[in-house]
Amino acid sequence: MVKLEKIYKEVYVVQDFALHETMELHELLNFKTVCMTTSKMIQGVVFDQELKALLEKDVQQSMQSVNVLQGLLGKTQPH
Amino acid sequence: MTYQKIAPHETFEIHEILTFKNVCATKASAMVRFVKDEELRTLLEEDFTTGQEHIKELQELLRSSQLLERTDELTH
Amino acid sequence: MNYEKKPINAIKKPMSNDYLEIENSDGMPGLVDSTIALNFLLTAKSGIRNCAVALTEIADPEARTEVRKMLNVAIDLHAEISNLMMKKGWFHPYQVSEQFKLDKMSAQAALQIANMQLFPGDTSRLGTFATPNY
Amino acid sequence: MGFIQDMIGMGDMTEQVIATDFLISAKTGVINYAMAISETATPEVRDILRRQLDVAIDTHEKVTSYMMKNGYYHVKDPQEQIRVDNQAAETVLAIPKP
Repeated sequence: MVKLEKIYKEVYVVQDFALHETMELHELLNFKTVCMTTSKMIQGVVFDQELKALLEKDVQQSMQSVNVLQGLLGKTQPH
Repeated sequence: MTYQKIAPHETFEIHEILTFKNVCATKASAMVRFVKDEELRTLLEEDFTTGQEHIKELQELLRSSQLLERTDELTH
Repeated sequence: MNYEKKPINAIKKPMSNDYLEIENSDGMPGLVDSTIALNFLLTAKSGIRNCAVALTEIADPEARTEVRKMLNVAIDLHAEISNLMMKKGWFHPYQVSEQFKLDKMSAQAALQIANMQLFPGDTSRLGTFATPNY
Repeated sequence: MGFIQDMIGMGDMTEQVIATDFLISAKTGVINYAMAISETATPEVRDILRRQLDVAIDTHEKVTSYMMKNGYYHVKDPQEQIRVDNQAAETVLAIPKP
């Protein structure tokens, strides 16, 4: 048991974040990535130009979010 | 576009939140009597006060629900 | 550009595969756009929920600030999409009966589209991409 | 009131139980608000809920840092967290059947 906890600590306790925080950030990153891709691709299908503009806005915002999340995740380096 | 009346589904959501807030405020007022720690006490009291304000706002919203009127029109 | 959401002509007759005929594609733009907008709205909803859930699990101040910003952006986006959908007549939160009618119609159209043979049997497109190793 | 009286007998645990309950409520509150906002269409409703969501997030933040400061909540030390959890569980298991 002690050994297991030791391994857990060595492997999973990352520099700045706890493991579950890193997992939440990954969850968000995946979500944003999929949203960004979908919003970009679907722009080729829509007819309404207002809707298209809104989709592009989402792409731009998602790009920012993805960059931020990548930056935050970059802080976490497993030993 | 301005609507004075809030939509049916919004009414349900606000009802949920109001119920939750009621329980929270009641619990906070009951619990705070057993807390010795000053900081936790302040936190709970703060939560209770803002909670009551929020409850008033939510009540106000519920009063403007569409569902209080033309119920017959909504079902079909 | 403002158009009503109405059924595509081609799918009034069940299993018609003449959807490429111009006269049959009447109503197509409204149906396509409203479906995409709905998908977009559902995504925005999940975005708000995902950010909120993440926020309750994160303690790191820097990450919290960023996720909180994302949450606010997500709420604004949701507001914009729902406003656009209400303006275009694709979303009727205040007239439930209207909304139900629309939902039923969309579901019917979607079912019929799902029944069509839209794509060729083989979609591997081998040879059309620079992927010699496949 | 019996339950509360029993809790008072638990000494230091009382504060921990109340704080933990507060944390869970704060968490649930944030998620509830987010759910409700994701269903709104009326601008006034959105504004009001959004302001209340901000307060809920602040409360959650305060309770989290309070709990971390007092050693009830260990984000970066799972070993210690497991120990605290076990201790709390033992206390609960020791409560006689009402």
